[in-house]
Amino acid sequence: MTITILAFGIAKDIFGSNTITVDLHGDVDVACLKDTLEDRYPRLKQLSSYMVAVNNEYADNTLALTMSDEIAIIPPVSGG
Amino acid sequence: MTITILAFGIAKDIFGSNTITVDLHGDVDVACLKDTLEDRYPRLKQLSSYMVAVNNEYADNTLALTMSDEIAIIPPVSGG
Amino acid sequence: MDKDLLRYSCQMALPGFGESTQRLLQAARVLIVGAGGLGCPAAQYLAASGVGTIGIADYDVVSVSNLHRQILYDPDDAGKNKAIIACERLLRQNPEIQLVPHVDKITSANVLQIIDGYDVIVDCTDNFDTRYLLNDAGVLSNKPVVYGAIYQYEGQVAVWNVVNHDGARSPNYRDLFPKVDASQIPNCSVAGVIPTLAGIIGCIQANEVIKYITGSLGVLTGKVLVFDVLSMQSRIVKIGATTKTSITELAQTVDVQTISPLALKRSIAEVQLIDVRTYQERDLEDIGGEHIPLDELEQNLDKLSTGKKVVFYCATGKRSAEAVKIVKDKMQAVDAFSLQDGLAGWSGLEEH
Amino acid sequence: MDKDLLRYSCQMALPGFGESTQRLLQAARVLIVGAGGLGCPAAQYLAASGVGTIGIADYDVVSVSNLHRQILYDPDDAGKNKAIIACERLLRQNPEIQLVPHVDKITSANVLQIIDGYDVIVDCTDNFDTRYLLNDAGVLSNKPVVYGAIYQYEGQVAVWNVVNHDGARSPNYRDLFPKVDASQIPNCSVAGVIPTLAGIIGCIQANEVIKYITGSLGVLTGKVLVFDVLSMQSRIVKIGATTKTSITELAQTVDVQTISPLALKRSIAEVQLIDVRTYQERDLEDIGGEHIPLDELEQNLDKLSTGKKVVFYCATGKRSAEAVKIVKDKMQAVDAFSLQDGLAGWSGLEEH
Repeated sequence: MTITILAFGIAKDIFGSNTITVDLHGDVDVACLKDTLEDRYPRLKQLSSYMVAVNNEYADNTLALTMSDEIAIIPPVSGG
Repeated sequence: MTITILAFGIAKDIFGSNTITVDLHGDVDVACLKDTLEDRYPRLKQLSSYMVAVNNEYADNTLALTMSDEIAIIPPVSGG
Repeated sequence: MDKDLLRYSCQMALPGFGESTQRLLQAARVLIVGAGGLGCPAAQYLAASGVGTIGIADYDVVSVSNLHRQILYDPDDAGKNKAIIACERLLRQNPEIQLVPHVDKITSANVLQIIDGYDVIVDCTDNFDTRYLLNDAGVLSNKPVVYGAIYQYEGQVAVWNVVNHDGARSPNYRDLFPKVDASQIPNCSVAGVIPTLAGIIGCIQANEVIKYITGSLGVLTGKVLVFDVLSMQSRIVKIGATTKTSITELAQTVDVQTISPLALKRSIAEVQLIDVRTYQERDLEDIGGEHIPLDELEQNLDKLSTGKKVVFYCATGKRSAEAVKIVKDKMQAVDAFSLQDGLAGWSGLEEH
Repeated sequence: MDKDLLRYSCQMALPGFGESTQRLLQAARVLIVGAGGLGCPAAQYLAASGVGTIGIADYDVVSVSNLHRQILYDPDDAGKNKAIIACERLLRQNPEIQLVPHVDKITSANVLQIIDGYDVIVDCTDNFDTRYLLNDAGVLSNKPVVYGAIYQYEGQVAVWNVVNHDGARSPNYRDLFPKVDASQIPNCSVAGVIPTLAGIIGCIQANEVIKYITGSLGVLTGKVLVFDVLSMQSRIVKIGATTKTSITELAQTVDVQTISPLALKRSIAEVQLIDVRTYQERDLEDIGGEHIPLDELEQNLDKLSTGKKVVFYCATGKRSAEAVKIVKDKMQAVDAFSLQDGLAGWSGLEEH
């Protein structure tokens, strides 16, 4: 399954783009998405935490994903 | 056909609510919607102009409406 | 990096925003019309970001009842011209830029000349007449107008009259609202406004000015942003790529004669006094005179005296100014005045 | 209406916002932590709207390179404490309210005592340590925290730890981000920030404070607003009604050793001096020593001396303190210090 991801904050730099697509296999849930992304972009894992928002709701690891979901990666931001 | 209208600015005062529903008969387009609203709320006509936005696009009088459309009445605003 | 750019190093660190981008801001000339709730924050951030020349136009004076949202002024400034005070304050904040106050009321007679020296017009005004005047002058002079307007908890922002890639012009204010009956839309002093909305919308206007000058993507052309600060929901309504209007001349602005509360008090026995408020408002309190609600005035022009001054009044001076305009248009023989600041000004008089 | 409420008449004209609502603002005590890009506009609008007691906490000094977004300060203020200058300026804007500067650095040792006198905490800080500290202190003290943060063209706003109707607490910062490796996220001086974003987000924070205090609908609890000022798209991400965290104690903040400009001057020949600013800043001016930008420090820890004191410096002492923390965490053998007030403090010394 191919899904499109919107990037925010430092995730834009890490992905090198505002949007990327990933192919997911097996159990297609948020945990699987995070593993796939962190494999491809090790700097994402180094953030320690970042938010996965699915259809504008905070998603925990067990949430199943479908192709029509709007998925955003929103990392923490420190500036003031 | 019953449609729901979101009100902005002075239209909230004119309608007495943030949302209203109206029943439309005959040619169900923006012109028909405006006539129906202006009949029910004469103060709306007195504004001289207001924007009808359908699915977040400016709609002119000839646009046909369907029940699933998101319709907003956005009047002019003068404050600064 | 030049020493004089140290101040801007944190914005020049942005991707795609280097020294040459900062130089675009330094070379830009921006006119802010209206130094009120929108103009104060817009001017503050454009000055801070290093726009080289900022004109601030406002003929009005600082009023205590506007200090809740006009954050460049102190109570000590009450009664002083807003454009002058704003320029003084912002010059202290950024002595490296030019700040130019314009203290004359903007009219159809002077608008083209005033905007001639600027690249971008920022519409921070508080009335429809000046909004249409700036819009039309922007179209006739081929300059973009960064529009902002507020009402209670809601604001609107758009950038009008930008030249598209194909050479055509993007929509302007008249695409959205061809004309407005100003008497039907209450202003901030009647309907109220939350000060933080003015701050948010004024900052968004400054943000669009910076985006336009620096050639950034995402400028609000061909669309209007509608922002609600109660729900924090915003929506962008698409208008289309190209204007459908054809603006070929400026509407003549009408010069409304006003009378101060003190002058009215002294001459009240010799004038025809007319309350143009609604029946409900009239029921609550009045300062005498006849009662002709504004929306019935045109049917009652024969009641106006041509032998003595006619003074209209309402709550704030806004609807009474509309009444004077109607009379000037339909009954030139009548010498009509609007009570300045309306009942609000009149009660201020009573207190002193 | 009382004469003292004239200033607020335009917000009291709002539907549902009368004299009793204004009195709620007058009685409120709000602590703004961080008087920088977010704190300046937030404090400005809370002062203007009549919040009765406003505390402003910042141990840092005004720096020229932050003036592009910290709109309460003039270049003449460089080197002076930000909390004190901000309070002075806002007291002139609204002499009817109390403004209380807090100049000590907020730590795990003093945070509970400092926030004790306030009803609402506004998180306008620029680093993760203080964000977590304020969040946890808010939870332990049962006070809401109005959070704002910015990065380049993007901002976030939320209201943490509000008591719901059922008595449970709404989510807090650790629901969103349980922990963060701060070294992975660049701050504003490295990544850059557009000043108007700071204005928009700071005003939105002030707006949420007003909504919370006045009991308005639509407070951003259980959700976070994410705002992009390039596209002007905003989204509200729902987090849930109730927190899933269990915060029972404060994380201990790391105590950073500092050295005064005078002490450095006397011992400069005997220490290893390291500039941690960016290449752009280094190009402009320096006070000698080696140059290792903060974001390259972890890859260069082997360059640090274990035989003599290591003194880091930057523009204001902030990034050099981060450098000391990194060293304390990864290379305990190094005796690391941060130059107090950075280059600003050093040039103060030269002038005297």
